[in-house]
Amino acid sequence: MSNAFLYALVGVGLFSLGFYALIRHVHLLRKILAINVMGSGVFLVLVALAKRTGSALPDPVPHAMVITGIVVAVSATALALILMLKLFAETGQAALSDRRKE
Amino acid sequence: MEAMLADTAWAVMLIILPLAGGITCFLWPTLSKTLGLITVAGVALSVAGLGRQMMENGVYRHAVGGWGAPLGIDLFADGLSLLMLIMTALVGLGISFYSRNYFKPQEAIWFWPIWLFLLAALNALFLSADIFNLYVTLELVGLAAVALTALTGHRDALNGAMRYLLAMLLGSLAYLLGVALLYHDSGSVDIVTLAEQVKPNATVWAALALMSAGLALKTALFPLSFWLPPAHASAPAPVSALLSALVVKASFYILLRLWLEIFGFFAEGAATLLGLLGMAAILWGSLQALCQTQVKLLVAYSTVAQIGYLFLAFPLASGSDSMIWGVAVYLAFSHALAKSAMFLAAGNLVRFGGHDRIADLDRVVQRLPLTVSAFALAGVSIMGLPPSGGFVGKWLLLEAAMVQGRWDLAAVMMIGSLLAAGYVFKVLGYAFTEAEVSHNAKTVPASMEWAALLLAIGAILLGFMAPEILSLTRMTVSSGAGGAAP
Amino acid sequence: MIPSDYVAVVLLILGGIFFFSGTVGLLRFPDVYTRLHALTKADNVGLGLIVLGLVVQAESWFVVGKLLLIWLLVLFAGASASHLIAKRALHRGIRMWK
Amino acid sequence: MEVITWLEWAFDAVLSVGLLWLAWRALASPDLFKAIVLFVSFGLLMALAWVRLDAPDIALAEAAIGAGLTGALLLAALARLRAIAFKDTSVPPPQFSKPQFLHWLLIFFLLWLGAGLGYAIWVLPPYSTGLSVAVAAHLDASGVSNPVTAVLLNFRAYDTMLEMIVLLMALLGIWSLGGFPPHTDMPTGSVLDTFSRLLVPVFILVAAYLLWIGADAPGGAFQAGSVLGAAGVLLLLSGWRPRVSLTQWPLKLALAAGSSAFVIMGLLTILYEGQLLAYPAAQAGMLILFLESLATISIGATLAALFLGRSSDHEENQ
Repeated sequence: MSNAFLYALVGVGLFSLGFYALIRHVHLLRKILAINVMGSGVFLVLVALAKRTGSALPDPVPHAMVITGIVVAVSATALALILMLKLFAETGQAALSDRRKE
Repeated sequence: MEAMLADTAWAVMLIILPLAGGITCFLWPTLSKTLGLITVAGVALSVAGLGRQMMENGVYRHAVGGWGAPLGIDLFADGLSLLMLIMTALVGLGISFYSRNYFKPQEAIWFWPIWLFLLAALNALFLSADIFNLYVTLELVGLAAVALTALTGHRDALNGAMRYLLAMLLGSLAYLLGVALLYHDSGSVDIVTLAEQVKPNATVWAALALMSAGLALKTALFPLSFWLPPAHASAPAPVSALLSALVVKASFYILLRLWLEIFGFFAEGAATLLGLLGMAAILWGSLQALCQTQVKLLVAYSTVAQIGYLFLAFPLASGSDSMIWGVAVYLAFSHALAKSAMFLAAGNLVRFGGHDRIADLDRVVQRLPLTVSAFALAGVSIMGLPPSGGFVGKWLLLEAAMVQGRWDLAAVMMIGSLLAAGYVFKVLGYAFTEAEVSHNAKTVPASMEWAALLLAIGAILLGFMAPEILSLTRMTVSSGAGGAAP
Repeated sequence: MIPSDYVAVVLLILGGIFFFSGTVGLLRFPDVYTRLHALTKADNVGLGLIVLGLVVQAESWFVVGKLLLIWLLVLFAGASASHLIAKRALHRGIRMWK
Repeated sequence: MEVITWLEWAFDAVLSVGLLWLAWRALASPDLFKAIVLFVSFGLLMALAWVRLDAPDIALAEAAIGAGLTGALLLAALARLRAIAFKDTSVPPPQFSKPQFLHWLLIFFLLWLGAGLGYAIWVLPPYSTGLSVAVAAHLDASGVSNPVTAVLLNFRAYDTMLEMIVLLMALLGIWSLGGFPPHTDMPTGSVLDTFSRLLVPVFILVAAYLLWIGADAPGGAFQAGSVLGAAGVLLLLSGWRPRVSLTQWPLKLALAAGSSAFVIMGLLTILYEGQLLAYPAAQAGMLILFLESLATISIGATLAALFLGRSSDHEENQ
């Protein structure tokens, strides 16, 4: 039963790891990977703590939430990838440019 | 006929209608223009129907799927959400009327389905009483906003949209982690049940911090507003009007709803922090707007400043009763009308002169009288000059600040209005002068000019109808049925 | 522990050994072709033994059928995937180690 | 049985360390291709973690969508990135954007954030049933016996309706940007053709099985849809392109099938039952199966179209 807290802490670890990589990396593909890792971390927290029902069956509501979350994550990733590719085709580098074209 | 009208579930129509419209526009792109406008008009009628229904029997509650609160999802509409729905419908009508002529054909076939899905998501968000459902609607609003921002495909639009998407996803994940902690602490995701069961312990404080940070990032509160100006300035005009007027208010509304129902009772410290950030946003946003050289960027930074005003409601509300939340929603409503008029007017200037550099506005007053007067009227409301809606909202905030002895808030509000006057007159000043380089101007369709003007007039009229609207906001759960009939 | 459990444990351990040898092959072999060889050979036999170990414990024939289908699909996918990787490696000019 | 629990603890510990290490390696590896491959294996380990947490539904979805399809999208994007760039494949090592002292500030903030969240989780009560009691109480009235499908398709069907719109929205966003730049299709050998020709029927069979079993055991619309999507991706990878006539009406109908089914169901239930998405108790099972089958077709078509990237009418007006 108590491996719920172990996996929940792993989820928090993944969230922080992804947060770090999102801020630090310049290449957009790495930022998209970081967002996916953060998402997996949050889902891990959601489902791990659902195992604390004491009975064999865990709480099904977080499971439904995570399935919805996974599909939202793949939609957002697909949109982010297309934006990265179009940005790369326009500016020649897959990174956010800070200077505004005056 | 009367009975049938009274009991139809108008709130559900508000969600189903734009979804059905969006799907039909996706399937038959050729008739998306007319269908889009008809759907938005239908949504406006449904809001009117819901408003009338709520006038009679007070707060509206609907258990989706018939399962009831903790298990199923509830739709819930009180005075605050009704006001937000009216705001969405009015601004939506103006923007749809404007967009009929703004977009090129191959852009229009994508604009209408995405815009209708965004409208459905906004209505669903303002009606939802379930924090995970709010996450799904927030995600839908965010994805639609990003897709619309990048519609033109220019370099800056893609850059702004990418930065906006990453900021939006980070905010949503922080919010979702907060939902996870709240759910596992009190066993429910329904706002009403949470309000009863939540006690201030470590988990709830962590959830409060995460959700507030995520929503503040999505509302572009000052330090986290790095993504807003490039995204709003580089998007097509009706889209930037949508973003500044509606999308940014959606996450603010969720923060307000969470604070009003769950966190407000024990989070004074966090409220003062939000107030401080709000003050910083007003000053920084206004100063940045003052030194901009392009109209759309100036208006985008003005959004950052005006959002600061909305966040001043948090420290004030924790002191007195919940009337302040009504004032915050009223201020959001007036800002939405004024800011969308400003962005549409800026769109007309860009369409007319091919650029939006303030210095090169070439005698725009004589050649585009309606657009410049729309910009001026909207500026009146942004600045907060009397009779406009902005004035009434800021005056009530000022009054509450003085009653509670918060002179710092009052001072910042005054300075903010002064700076707002500064950047609005900066644009208007150049509108009268003649630019050195005169360029061949393109004609702007009358419907686009009238759309901007009508929204600006709406912002002014809001000031005259202040008593009814403010009494509407008092129709909350506590005031019971029919408390609001004027 | 009824006799079928003993058979299952033996089969599972044997399968584990094959997987272990496949991994050692992956780490020790010098170039991509030999590693592919090690992986597909060892892991498929390892998986076969594990599936047999589970089949012995399965309650209904339906579950047995599904387990064998899993093994068949992995065999099929493993073979095709390693062929494609090897072809792609040759196409990109990665020389064999000798 | 002391050995078993000790063995389980060892497995959980190894899996946790493996997850964190793989995620860190995937995010920090210098070569992008290696990063994506590590990310896909991280997705597979996540599927293992879901199995350990008694969440077979999520394990299915994670393996098919989280690791499989997201990995395919990332690899396709990387290939297109290099096709546009024609630069050599070695991407510059991950240069860090911010100056050095900010680096340590960020690390300190993250450690503080991680510790705070860890403590917030640690103080949670060891036992809390959450909504599982309420779900179990209403399970027989929901028309299905798999609790997760009951929550997804009946108790919180409203979330799933918005979910289908999110998928359609992502596709609209991609098509509105003109789709992915053209990807140079590699000459596919005979092995891949026979592989996909044999495997796609099995995929469709498995998808139908998952859809049908979803009412009583782990499975359901999302898992079946992702298997269908995987079949579509496999076909697209092996060079098959839908005939132009197929990409007009049939594709759009398939894409909008799931969401329009939910919207029409919403309208009908409002008219007859007075509550949005409240199925009449007797036909709940049948209605859920109907909704799920249309959702499966829609999810499969959308995931495959996300991978293809280009919209059909985009080609005409190019």
